[in-house]
Amino acid sequence: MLTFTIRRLLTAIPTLLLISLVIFLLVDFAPGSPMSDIPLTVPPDVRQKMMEAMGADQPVMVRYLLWLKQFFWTEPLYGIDAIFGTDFAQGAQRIISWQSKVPVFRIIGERMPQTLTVVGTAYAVGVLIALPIGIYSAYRQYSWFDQAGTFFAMAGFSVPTFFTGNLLILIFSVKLGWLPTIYDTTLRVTDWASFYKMVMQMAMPVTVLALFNAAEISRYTRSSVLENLGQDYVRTARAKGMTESTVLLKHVLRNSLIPVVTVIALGLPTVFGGAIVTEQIFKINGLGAALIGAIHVSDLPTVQTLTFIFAVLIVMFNLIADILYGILDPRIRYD
Amino acid sequence: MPVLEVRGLKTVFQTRGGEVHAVNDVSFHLRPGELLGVVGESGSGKSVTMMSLIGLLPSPPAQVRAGEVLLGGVDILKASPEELRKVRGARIGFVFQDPMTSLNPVFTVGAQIMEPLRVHMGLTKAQAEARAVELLELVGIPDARKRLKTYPHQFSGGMRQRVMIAIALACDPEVLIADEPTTALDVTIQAQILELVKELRQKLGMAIVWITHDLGVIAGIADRVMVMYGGQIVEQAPVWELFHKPQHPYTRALLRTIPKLGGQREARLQVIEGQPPILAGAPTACPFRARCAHAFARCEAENPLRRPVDGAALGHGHDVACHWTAPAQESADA
Amino acid sequence: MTDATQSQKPRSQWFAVWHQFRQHKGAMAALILLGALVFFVLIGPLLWRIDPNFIEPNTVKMFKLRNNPPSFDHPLGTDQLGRDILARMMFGGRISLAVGLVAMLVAIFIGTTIGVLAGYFRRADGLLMRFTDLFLALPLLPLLLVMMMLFSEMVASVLGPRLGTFLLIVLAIGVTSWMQSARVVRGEVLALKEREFVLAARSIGTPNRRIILRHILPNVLSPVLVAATLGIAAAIITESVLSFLGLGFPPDFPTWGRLLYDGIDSIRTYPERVVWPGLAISLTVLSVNYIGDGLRDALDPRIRGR
Amino acid sequence: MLDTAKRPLVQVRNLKMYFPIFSGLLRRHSGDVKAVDNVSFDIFEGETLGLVGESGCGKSTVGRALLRLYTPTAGNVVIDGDDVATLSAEALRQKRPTMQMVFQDPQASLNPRMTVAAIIGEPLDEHSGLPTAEKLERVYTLMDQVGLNRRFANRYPHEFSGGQRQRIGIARALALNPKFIVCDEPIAALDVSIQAQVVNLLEDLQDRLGLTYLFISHDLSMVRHIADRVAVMYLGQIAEISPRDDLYADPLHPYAEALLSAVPEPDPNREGRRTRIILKGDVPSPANPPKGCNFCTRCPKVMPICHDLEPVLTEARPGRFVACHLVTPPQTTRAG
Amino acid sequence: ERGSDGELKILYYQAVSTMNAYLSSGTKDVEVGSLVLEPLASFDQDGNLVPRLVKEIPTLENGGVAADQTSITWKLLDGLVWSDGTPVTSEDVKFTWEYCTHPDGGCAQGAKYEGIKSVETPDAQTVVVTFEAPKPYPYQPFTGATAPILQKAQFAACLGAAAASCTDPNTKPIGTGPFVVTDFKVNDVVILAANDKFRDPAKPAFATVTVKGGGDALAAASSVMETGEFDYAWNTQINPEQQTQMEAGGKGKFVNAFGTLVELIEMNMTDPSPALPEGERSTTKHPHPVLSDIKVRQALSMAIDRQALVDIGYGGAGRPTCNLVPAPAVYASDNTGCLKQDMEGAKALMAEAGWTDSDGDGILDKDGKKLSMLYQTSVNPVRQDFQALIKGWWNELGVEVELKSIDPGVYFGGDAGSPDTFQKFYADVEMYANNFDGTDPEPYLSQYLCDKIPGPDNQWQGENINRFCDPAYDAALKELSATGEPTKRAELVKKLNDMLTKDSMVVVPLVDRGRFSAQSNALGGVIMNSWDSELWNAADWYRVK
Ligand SMILES: Nc1ncnc2c1ncn2[C@@H]1O[C@H](COP(=O)(O)OP(=O)(O)OP(=O)(O)O)[C@@H](O)[C@H]1O
Ligand SMILES: Nc1ncnc2c1ncn2[C@@H]1O[C@H](COP(=O)(O)OP(=O)(O)OP(=O)(O)O)[C@@H](O)[C@H]1O
Ligand SMILES: [Mg+2]
Ligand SMILES: [Mg+2]
Ligand code: NI
Repeated sequence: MLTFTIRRLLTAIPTLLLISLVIFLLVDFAPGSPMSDIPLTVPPDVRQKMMEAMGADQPVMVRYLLWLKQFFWTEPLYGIDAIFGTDFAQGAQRIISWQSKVPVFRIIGERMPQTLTVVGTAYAVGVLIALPIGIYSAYRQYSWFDQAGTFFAMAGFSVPTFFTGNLLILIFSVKLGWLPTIYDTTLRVTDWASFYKMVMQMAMPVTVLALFNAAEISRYTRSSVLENLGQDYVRTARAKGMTESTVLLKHVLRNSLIPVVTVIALGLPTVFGGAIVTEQIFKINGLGAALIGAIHVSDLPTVQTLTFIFAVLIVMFNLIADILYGILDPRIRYD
Repeated sequence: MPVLEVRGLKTVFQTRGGEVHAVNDVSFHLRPGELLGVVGESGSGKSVTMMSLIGLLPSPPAQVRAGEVLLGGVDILKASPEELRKVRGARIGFVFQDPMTSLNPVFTVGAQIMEPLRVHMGLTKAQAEARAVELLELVGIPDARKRLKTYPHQFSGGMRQRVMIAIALACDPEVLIADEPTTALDVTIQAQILELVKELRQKLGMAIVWITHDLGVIAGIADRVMVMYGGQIVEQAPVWELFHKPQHPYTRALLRTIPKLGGQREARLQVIEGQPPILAGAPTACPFRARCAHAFARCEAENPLRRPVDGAALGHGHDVACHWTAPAQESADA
Repeated sequence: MTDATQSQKPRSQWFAVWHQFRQHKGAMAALILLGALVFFVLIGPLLWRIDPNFIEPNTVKMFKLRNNPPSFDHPLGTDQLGRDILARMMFGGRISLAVGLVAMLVAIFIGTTIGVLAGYFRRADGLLMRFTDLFLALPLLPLLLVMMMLFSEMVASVLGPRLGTFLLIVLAIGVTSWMQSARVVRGEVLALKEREFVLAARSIGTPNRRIILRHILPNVLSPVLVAATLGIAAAIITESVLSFLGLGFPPDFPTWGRLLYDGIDSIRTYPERVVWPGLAISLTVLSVNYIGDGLRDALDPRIRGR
Repeated sequence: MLDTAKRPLVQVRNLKMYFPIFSGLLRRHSGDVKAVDNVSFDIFEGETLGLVGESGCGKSTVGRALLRLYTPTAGNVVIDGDDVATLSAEALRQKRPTMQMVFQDPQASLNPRMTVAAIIGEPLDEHSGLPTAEKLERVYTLMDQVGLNRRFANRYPHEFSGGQRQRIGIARALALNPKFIVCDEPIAALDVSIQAQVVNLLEDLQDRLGLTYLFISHDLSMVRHIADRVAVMYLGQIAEISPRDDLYADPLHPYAEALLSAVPEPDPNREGRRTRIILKGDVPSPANPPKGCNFCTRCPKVMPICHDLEPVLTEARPGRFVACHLVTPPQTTRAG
Repeated sequence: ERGSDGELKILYYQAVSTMNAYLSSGTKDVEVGSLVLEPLASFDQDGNLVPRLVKEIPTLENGGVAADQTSITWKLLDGLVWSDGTPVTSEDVKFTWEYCTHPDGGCAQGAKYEGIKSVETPDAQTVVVTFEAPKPYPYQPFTGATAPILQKAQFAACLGAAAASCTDPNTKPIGTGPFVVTDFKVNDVVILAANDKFRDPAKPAFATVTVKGGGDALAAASSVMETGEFDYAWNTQINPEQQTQMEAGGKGKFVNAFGTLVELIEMNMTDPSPALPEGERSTTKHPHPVLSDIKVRQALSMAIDRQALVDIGYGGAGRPTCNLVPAPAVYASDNTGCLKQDMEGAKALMAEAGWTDSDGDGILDKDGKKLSMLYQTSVNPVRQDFQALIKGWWNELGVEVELKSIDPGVYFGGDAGSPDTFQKFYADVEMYANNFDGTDPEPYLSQYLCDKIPGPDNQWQGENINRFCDPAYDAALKELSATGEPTKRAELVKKLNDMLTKDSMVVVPLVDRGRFSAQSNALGGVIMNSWDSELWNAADWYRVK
């Protein structure tokens, strides 16, 4: 298992380098320029100067190599400095956002908490509602509960989050006035009152996202449980005189979760990627919003860095899913 | 008094294509310490009969329509699901056909053996573990304590089947039902298991139902044999009787089809032509009539009842369900 | 023998498929529903002959026509420019349904091809799966922007602006959404490849290409169908996002996705503007899903025989 | 069967089939599963060679390597004059019609989504280029030959019983008029009453078409019935090859003896009397076979020499080849 | 009393990226920055300069502006201190100039400091700005929210290439304004506290300010007018129905001020045909086959009902206009000829131009060519409605119209590689909004000079979007830049405005768009200002109790 992991990590390096290059070229090649949100009142020669100051006029390969160096060398040094109070970086140039002139990693640091809390909670809640629904649907296949579950899951897929999000806002904020529409990223949970506030502001985005996630995962769970219910070992467990709940929740579930857990693991990078639409609707300003904002103004360093981190996460979680598979299923042995 | 007595069992599957009458009016009994062999071709209802006994059939399609299953004199078919559950694994042990898939791949062997011990006998973890080691040693798995912590996939087929037997024996059941326990195994391993069962019977003295299609296996271990065809018991006899004085045309044909290791080699194998019956609808005629060399008009009109051959009470000696009477001198022993 | 030879004319298996399909109540209901939707968008405009983009040029009259509630003249009311919503729904449905279906086909085609190749040819596996990772990691928006920039004029000059845009959108959506199905198909093929009937085909001397076409592909149908039904929903929604970004159809082309997006803005004042397109999309997706379910059963001879 | 008619159709020489094991960081080749290790035998034209042995001993691998479904690691397989082990891809394709295979699991070896006609017709599509009508006619002829009703042509495999499915598999194998058919446990998955039908069919076909079979099975009674000569395999190697009757009457190799003794007899009298040789322990892993004789870990008659020296298959009695130090004294083994 | 009114919550749906106006110049950044950093003088709601850090506005009369108009002298207030307590000196002002004109700095407000020869500091409170040539309007440097004064001590290390890496100064600048930044989250939220060193001890009334970003205009308006979560929301440009509905809620009101922002259509004077080789499309090499005819342009303009556009798209936030320069009042030409739609007149003009519907298909043609226009703009709901409406009117006129909408990031991005930028203008007509900074329209009008035509040779970077080129216009502009006398200047500006609009119709102004923000009823003291930052008088804002 260990050598498998190491080997996969080693092969991931060239893959990721290639991915980073492709992303860089792609983002660079895309139309649009970092000047698009500069007012038209700013004359062309000034725009030209601003581009030069960002280094945006350099050849693309030069910028790519610089980014590589910054990402893999300078930024880790700053990371070490931040943790140990050393000064290895010695003021080397960090990756700086073209739009805000702030180091991209600072932006990521600022945005990570809200993305993780909202999208992460939503994912967790989604999984927590999806599992029982999926299990019960399979256990009572073709019952009305199962039919309703199918319908619910399909509706969850087909209704976009911008619709459900706005609907919730209209009902719970505008009409009823119960919940805030704007997410306060500066809120720190220190006591019950602030915890209550946090819960209130998370309620709607978490609901919207959780429903969306739950729809998909409940489907996977259902089919996986269905498959396992027909297995011989289930009959063995019953023949041993186990209660139905033991049979279902111990024997069947453990096996059914193997594929589901990997699906969940593969879905996790999206948690870090943020939920672009939902973040926008509820003004959460997480990583998703950062990425989309940066794309809109062609803030190449930010787009590149964020996207590359997502790529790393995707590759990592692919690996984690494989390893999880190996851990959960004793039959699978890597190497 | 028999440990297990089944009377008039009837099991039906509700399918999209209509009802499948998989078990029709099956009655038999099992004496303490006896090994009852059940043979019959695939689909004849052997497994369904046994699973009906303890409610292991999935309930939307399957439905036990009629019958009594008396375990120690008490009808367990009328028992509540919870009571039935307490019978399963504790008083009736079950070994299934395919050792590769019958064990849960994600739990250790030890955990799976200990489960019934803890549920039915209320043992502590340590006690259960000790008993599990004992059981594994009983079924001949060396180094048992270490093996408890391994997973089924680390065992060979024969060892897995032994584990299944260990699980079935865990709570010292009165009855052990083995549904084709060696079909998937190699001859050499099958020989090991058969040897083991003989040994265990002597040691533990429980009653066993042994399902198989292999007449050779039956010949080696059974006391009494039941032949099933089309969801019915067509013949029932002590093992020697059955092999030497088969009465039912199906039994006779079956005995002829198998090549023998010893003796003369046949130039050509005998076959039973035709297809097994489709079990749709309650039987009104003999299920074997279409393939029967001796079939006559009555076979079409009426489903034969079991009748004693040797004068003993029905179910205790040799009986057959056939309208045709075999000539006395004829014997399958060539 | 003679009567036997007559009765074995290779009978159309589609008949059997259809017969089985009809057994599936949900699928039949869904088929009827989808049929109704298709009828609505295809035949509807022939019966309801109002130009979906018609705006009354006389401003005084136009102002009277704006934001009308449902009436006899406009069964679903009119929008903020006095355009007939029913006509827009019908016209928009044509595009949305077409985009959804074709884009899904494109995605499934790419996904299946890559999945099959990766699963079947060991050597290609690593490379193709890394390729899939790459696509998963690529940011969608710049990718679409680049595609549109590079190809829109070229395709438009060859196929004309309408068809060109359509093709490009469909390709763009397809190219960016095949990864999931590729993964699923690959997994399935890896297992299928070891099945004995594939070995049997090899022992006959069937070349790989035909083994794939004849033995592998028909057997990965069911995961592909699942991916396909989900793909339609995703494609319809993605199209609306594309329009929203100006990457889709010209702004005077209503599609369900765009109507939905536009409707969101007036959800407070005229909630029905969201409901109609939302309903249409959801119904399409639901019915396609159920049809997929039925089709999966019907195409599987094992189930069909029951 | 006259001695003069004996012409080897298949000659296998030193066939090895190793499945490599890769391990470590760099996926280095660190060992092999020696599924078939140095196997040689002939199959004569028109005869049936039975191949028996425990599960996992390499029977199927031999069969598949013979047909070049696996590319052998080493050795030659000469079938009807051509060395199949080294033929080029296209030449192999041309050669395929002469050699065919019937598979163990009739369910798994038929594509569930193809009709019977399509399955049987597939080899014709690939090799004959017949027009559709003729092809269909040929399919019907084949179905007649294997005793399938022509009306079933448009059915799917799942609509058949196991025996019928196996007939479909056999019809497919016959489609191209092969000379040599590898039957890989063709009856293992079938019900007893149906096994007989299939075996009879195979025998009839052999008589009518002059086929040569390699009949793989672990059902020793059935092998006794159908085979002319029998090879007993253990852990990738051949322990004994003998004419059928000799083997069953007097197995020379201890493994063959044990194997035969384990077969249950459908006769309570004899079953009661028999003494079985119960082998102890498990089969060693083919990735790590024991030193010396393969069977030395379980052999009831094991001698010290067995742990050191690998016995070589030699003709111990006329027509009987055995690899055992008991039978063939050590001086004739490889060490000498 | 300072800090007595608690928290002020402001929503900028486009979130703040930086507090340093010299690095971004996005309106949102400039305006929020103005809470902290101040210029020497700002503009009031009427566009008049009012002193901020200086004692008075220098003029010719008071001698602050040299008679030859080549220099201007500013006198800083006495006792002025930065929020860190150090005194504000003329060195800081001079440094600001150096900062923005550093060649490697990429200063976004470079235009404000153009033409300056030197900035001298005779004493700590006096700043003398000397120009290279006489400046009839010498107030560009150091005025308005776009040209605030930076603290030299804080920014000394941030000159030139280092500007971008000065994260702390850029996000938490030390200023003289009523507030100081306490927390800054990029593109998300800025939290400010009252500046205890602010020169007016009674102000500001609010103790803290939260400026939150995210969402869109509708959500922003809703948060003030419907849910009451915020006190003030910037740029709440929503459609008129929603305006009325939200105002009916009674929680707040919309505030509005008209400035120079005009939604307009540009007519392409060059041929954008894709048939032309790349590099010649939309260049002066090929005049537009149809739009070169002034009658067509006029007819197209006459077919538009500007009032209807306002009623549908802007409501209170806009008004119809025929001018490119609608304000300040002195410069606004009194031309109203276009306000009334005249479809018949338009049709007549078309006929006059030789366009008739000879085949009766409803589309005009001439010499066998149909009259068809490609009409592009950026993606924006209002603009798409405008496109649909105008297409309807032009169809009525007999013109076939094809619509195109482009992602704003691409459209306004100016990427020379993209075919879809508004500068490239690969369309017949295009729509966008334009305005000018401050009150002086001279640089704005100079965009339409012949030598500012975008083309491949200048990487499509010119500002003369419609490729209008008239020597008379160039001459009139030259005269304007040499004229200092206000009434004369006003006349010239009007003339130039009319040359582009009424006389030639190369620019078709549609709507004069105001600044339109939402204000809670609980907030007092807001005076909407379209000439400077909207938050220009945030120090005077207070809580209505
Ligand atoms: N779930 C089910 N639904 C419908 N019919 C069923 C079901 N399970 C079993 N049957 C039918 O019941 C009959 C008896 O099946 P059973 O499994 O008891 O046969 P068997 O004698 O055990 O055969 P085998 O030797 O193959 O195990 C068969 O005809 C089978 O088709
Ligand atoms: N593709 C493969 N890769 C690695 N090892 C293999 C492969 N195929 C077979 N083996 C190994 O080779 C050995 C021989 O396998 P084979 O299938 O030939 O046995 P067999 O005698 O046919 O057994 P059975 O009776 O179960 O069919 C086994 O140990 C098996 O695990
Ligand atoms: Mg069974
Ligand atoms: Mg095999
Ligand atoms: Ni955009």
